[in-house]
Amino acid sequence: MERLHEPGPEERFLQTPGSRREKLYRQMRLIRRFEERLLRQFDEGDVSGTTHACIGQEADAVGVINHLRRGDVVFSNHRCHGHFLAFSDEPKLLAAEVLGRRSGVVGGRGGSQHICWESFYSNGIQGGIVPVSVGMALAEKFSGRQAMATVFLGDGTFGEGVIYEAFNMASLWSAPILFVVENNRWAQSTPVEKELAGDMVARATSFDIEAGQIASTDAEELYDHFQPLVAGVRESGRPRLEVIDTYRLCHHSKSDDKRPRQEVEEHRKDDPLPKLRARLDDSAAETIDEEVEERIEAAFSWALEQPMANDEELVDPLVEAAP
Amino acid sequence: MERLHEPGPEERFLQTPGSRREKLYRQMRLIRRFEERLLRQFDEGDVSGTTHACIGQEADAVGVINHLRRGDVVFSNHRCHGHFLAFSDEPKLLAAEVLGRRSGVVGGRGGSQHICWESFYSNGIQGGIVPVSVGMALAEKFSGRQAMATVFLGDGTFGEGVIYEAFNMASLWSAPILFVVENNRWAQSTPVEKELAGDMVARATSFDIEAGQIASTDAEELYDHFQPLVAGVRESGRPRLEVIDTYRLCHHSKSDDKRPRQEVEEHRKDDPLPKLRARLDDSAAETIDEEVEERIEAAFSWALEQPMANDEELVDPLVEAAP
Amino acid sequence: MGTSVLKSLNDGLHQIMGDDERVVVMGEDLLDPYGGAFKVTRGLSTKYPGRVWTTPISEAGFVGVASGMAIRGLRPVVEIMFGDFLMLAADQLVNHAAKFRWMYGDKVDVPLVVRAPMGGRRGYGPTHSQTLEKHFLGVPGLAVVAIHPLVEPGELLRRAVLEDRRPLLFIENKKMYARSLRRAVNGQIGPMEVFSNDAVYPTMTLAFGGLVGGDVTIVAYGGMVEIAVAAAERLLIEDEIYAEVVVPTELQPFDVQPVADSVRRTGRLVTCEEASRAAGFGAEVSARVCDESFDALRAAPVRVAAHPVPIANAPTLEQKLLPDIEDVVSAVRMAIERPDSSIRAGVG
Amino acid sequence: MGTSVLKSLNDGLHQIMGDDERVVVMGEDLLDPYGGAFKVTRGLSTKYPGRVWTTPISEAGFVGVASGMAIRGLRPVVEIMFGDFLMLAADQLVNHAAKFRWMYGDKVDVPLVVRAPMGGRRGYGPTHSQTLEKHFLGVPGLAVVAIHPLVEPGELLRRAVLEDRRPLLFIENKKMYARSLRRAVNGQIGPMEVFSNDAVYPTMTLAFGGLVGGDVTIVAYGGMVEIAVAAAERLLIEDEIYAEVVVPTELQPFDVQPVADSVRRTGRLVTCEEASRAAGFGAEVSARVCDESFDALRAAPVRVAAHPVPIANAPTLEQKLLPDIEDVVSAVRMAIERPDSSIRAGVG
Ligand SMILES: Cc1ncc(C[n+]2csc(CCOP(=O)(O)OP(=O)(O)O)c2C)c(N)n1
Ligand SMILES: Cc1ncc(C[n+]2csc(CCOP(=O)(O)OP(=O)(O)O)c2C)c(N)n1
Ligand SMILES: [Mg+2]
Ligand SMILES: [Mg+2]
Repeated sequence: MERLHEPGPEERFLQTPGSRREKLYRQMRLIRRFEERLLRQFDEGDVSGTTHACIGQEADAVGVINHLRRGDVVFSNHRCHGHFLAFSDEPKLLAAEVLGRRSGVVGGRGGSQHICWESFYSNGIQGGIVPVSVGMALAEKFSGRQAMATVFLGDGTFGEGVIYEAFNMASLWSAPILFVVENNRWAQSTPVEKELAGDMVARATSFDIEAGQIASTDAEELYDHFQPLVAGVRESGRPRLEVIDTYRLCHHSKSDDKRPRQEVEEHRKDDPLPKLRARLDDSAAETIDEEVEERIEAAFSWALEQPMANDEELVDPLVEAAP
Repeated sequence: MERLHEPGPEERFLQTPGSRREKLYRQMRLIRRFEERLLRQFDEGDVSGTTHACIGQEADAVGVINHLRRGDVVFSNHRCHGHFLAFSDEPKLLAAEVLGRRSGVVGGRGGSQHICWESFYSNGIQGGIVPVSVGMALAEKFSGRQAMATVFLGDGTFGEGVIYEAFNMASLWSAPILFVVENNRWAQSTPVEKELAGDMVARATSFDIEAGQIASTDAEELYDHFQPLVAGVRESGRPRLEVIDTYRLCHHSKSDDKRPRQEVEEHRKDDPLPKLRARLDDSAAETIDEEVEERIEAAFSWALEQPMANDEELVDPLVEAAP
Repeated sequence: MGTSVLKSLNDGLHQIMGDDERVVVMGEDLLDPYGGAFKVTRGLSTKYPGRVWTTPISEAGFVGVASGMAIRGLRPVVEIMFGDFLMLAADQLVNHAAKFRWMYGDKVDVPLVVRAPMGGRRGYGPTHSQTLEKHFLGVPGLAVVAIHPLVEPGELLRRAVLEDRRPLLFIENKKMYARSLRRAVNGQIGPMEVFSNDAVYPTMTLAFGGLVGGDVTIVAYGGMVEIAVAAAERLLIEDEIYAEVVVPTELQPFDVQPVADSVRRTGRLVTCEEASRAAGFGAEVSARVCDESFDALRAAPVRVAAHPVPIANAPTLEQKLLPDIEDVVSAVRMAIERPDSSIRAGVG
Repeated sequence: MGTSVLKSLNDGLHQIMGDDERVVVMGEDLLDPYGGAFKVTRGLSTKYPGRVWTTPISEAGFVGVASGMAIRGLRPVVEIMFGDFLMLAADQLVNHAAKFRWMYGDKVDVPLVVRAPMGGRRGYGPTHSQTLEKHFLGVPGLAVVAIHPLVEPGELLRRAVLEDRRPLLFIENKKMYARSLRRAVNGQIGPMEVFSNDAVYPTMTLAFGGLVGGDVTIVAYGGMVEIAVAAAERLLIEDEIYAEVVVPTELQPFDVQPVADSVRRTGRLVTCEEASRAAGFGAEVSARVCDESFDALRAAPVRVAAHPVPIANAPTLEQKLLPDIEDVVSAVRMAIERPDSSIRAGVG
């Protein structure tokens, strides 16, 4: 496995100067502005395919990931920009990746749905990452490392049967894993009532997995909420599932939002960014905003200068990795 | 679809002369002796492959299936002899099938794990039959027929993710289906503690499916227990799951039993057959035993005289069913 | 601008649902106003509210549900949002739907249609761009049909849903949705004459100036058809090579006759598929052509296919690894330059 | 009586686990005293208690778990109880394990071995008798190895688990477990001389009296090897036909060279597989042989395979639909009787 970047998210968070509030805001601002810039580049034709922004859900990423340590595994899904940035603090690499550049996180091969950076992974198939993450958690434990795993999934992903297989094994075998459910009440165009019968927390507890739920877009609240949960997984060596009730303020993937306009507008009052910004003093907030603006600008202009991905030779991985 | 045999299980059960007790016993005796005879034929080399007997679990089949009507769907699994005989009362066809004869239920193509007779089906892949049954239940409802579906699954099958996908859809779409879980506490060689975390009833209710559990090998008790449950599914048009705690007194499949000897012996006291037979008067019981013996003998000697399956021509189903 | 492939499919579905009440449509995000990820099902839920089932994200589960419905008399049409997700339903297709009829002694039919949009060139990356139908070829009991702009896709869908009793994979191509149908005008499509074998899922043969013999047979299906036709036109102009393009619609079971006939006229074969080469459709076509008209083959068949790597997200990389017009042109040149073994001396 | 295939695999696993602590074994019903459905894992849980994970019935789930373990440094060996159930893990293999390395920019390895017992002839019926590896050929990033009695299976397993960094399907054959290894004695196996290409997963070539040229090349893998060898012996006795039998061990990626070399000596090719014919391994072998040595082929290759129906439960029917010695013998006769096209005149 790769050599690890130092320090891990928790250490980095603690070492960064400033109040906790400022730091959380800075991270969220970075995520938000990254995605807004990305969407602009999209409109300018620099991004091919599609992209899934997490606008409105940034507090989840910073609330959870800032408790993770060097070597802890994170597995994310299609909506991974926030998770990745909170974990890596590497907007340049992500910008280059989604812009299809050779210097992207995985050389442009994956796009943001399919990346790997140190112990951070993502994949674009709903559900399948959950057992994989359980295996990663178990491998860490088996190897005597102190690491744990965190996997992010959405409400819609509760449709996939393989996650229940994973819950069962995680519970039977005591995998140190935190299942973080970002319940934004929609799966693509489908409201949660049409996709999910019963209750997510009850589903987890029926596998003898401790589980809870919090309705919040408040980064500080989430940070506090997850601190003991992460510690609990680490100490007990047992799985835990936590549902965050949140809301996506943007489209599902680039430009496909048919949700009732009014519903979306109502949720704007819960936007995690103004919520936290209001608690900062204005000049601190402005400084952060400017600082973030510079980083985003730097990341994207760097990325846009990178050569397009176009490997000189396409080598068959079966041949390349053959014994 | 095929023309239906008349009458359905419930009607047949009610029309058969004798007390309810006698009738339940007669059915169970038929199942038991069928399988014992089958195992003998197996030892004599007449059965190829393997076979899964349900010895010890006969009460489930008769407790549930006698409430089903003409056109109701039953989907069973690898351990389906009891279900099939309770549904069809056709020991000849089943004997011929497992003996690989052309006159078997499906001409020897399936063996008991893979049969179809009127609205009774079985398949040998764990779990996959559950969504198929949900679809059948929905089709009956959609088509305005009054039929419902019943699917049998074991405790071990709770490992397969697809059953949760099926639970979710059954609940969301109100499928008239009864999920009957035969919890015999083992899946092949694996005890339930090693395969199942948490609780089966809770798993179902977490999908907003009403569910319950009964520990019994008493056919009369089960018959009474399932009468309102079957009626409830039919009337509400909603799914229901019911766990029966039972025990398998035989090997998993032909000759592979490594369970603790003592555990098995202890469960013999719950053998559903002596339990019910003790409630009959001796002469009635003897008459039934003899009658069953004759039917079994007739079924197997008929079956053994049938020509081996060996279709004259193996036609490609894609060509045969092409438009 | 003619009718698009998308419109043909959408119109087709509307009509099919109108004509037969047993038809139900099932898949993820199908309800209006969204109307499905690629809009093939747009309007259906408004017009036939009780018959469009938008599903949870449960590909195995809802393919299973649909196959149960099919056995019990309905005519379900399932949409797999991206064909890549078919792998989740593999067990349901292979071990359930495809087997039921034969293993149940021909007692049941499973008239299930599973629509799967396949293919890349849209920048969707490794898990949303694959061409996976090759892995479902050769499953006993499972038919595979792939549409293309030369035969009305909506009409093909109607046949699959209403006339076909077999479980059937209906392969679409995402890039093709926006393309116009290429209907024959006076028996011509562009500069080529077009012939159909008039099967339920017809095989089309395109040739310059009739079936009078050419230099090479190009077999292409689905998303590669347009590319093959463009390559044929270019080969004529640039190299004066006369290619016949044979376009099968039903991949499984596969009727090799139109291909074998063409090879008898041309002596050379190039197969095209968007998936990677190994164990793909081209291998089967080559093997079947050898079965039928080996003596007519003057050189080894050449297979055009993708590089054996996942489909990259970056457009430059994706373009490089997927087969394009240039690849077909080179393959044809290679096939033609191969020494003519029909005039060789004995071997061994 | 020599060592059985089963014993070789079981011994191999014991040694592999002894040699490398990263190796963990996972699957259904693996614990002693049961020791796995076919006893390949017998004794392991007693000897290495913390490293054998008996699983719930969750094929997709535990293949996923194992691939996560592989990425994070372990060497998981997964048993799929019956290879038929691989279809449940198709998404995990195709869209997860096989893709990770390349799509993650070569940053990770996924040294995952998935063992799958395939094949019929034991009366287990439609869902427990299939030969499904053909559906996993041609998946970018996924290696496929099939054992046979000519090369020590335990040693092949060791290489797959300890030396190979690729996700790999390890195909066993249920009927073969009880068979004895057929080790070469003085370079001979029975009446045939045996040659290896000395690859990590070697291809073996068997020939009567050395590689001096024969009448036909028979390619067979896995469970068909024994049948092909028996057919070769019978063909010599009954027809004085000299066959070379080429036995590949690695099916994907596939090294065609030993087959092409043999065809250069014989001019004729017969491929054997236990699965149904369409889009199978034989098609790929034929296409590859055409690529490499078309000019040496004197007649079209012939493919021996099963009838395209599910595997019936009744032994008489099962026997009829699966390919046997007689089928190989007939195919060879057919290949030999086909007109020699190397001496034909020009075509077209
Ligand atoms: C197996 C699979 N099925 C379908 C999809 C297409 N898809 C991508 S995201 C998505 C919705 C996911 O909803 P949810 O889990 O709630 O996450 P959210 O998008 O709301 O963050 C769907 C259907 C997919 N990527 N993988
Ligand atoms: C998909 C799949 N995996 C594994 C098997 C092998 N298998 C057959 S029965 C069985 C145990 C089933 O246990 P349970 O559901 O409790 O039913 P029981 O045998 O106890 O009646 C297993 C593992 C199978 N048939 N299908
Ligand atoms: Mg959501
Ligand atoms: Mg059980």
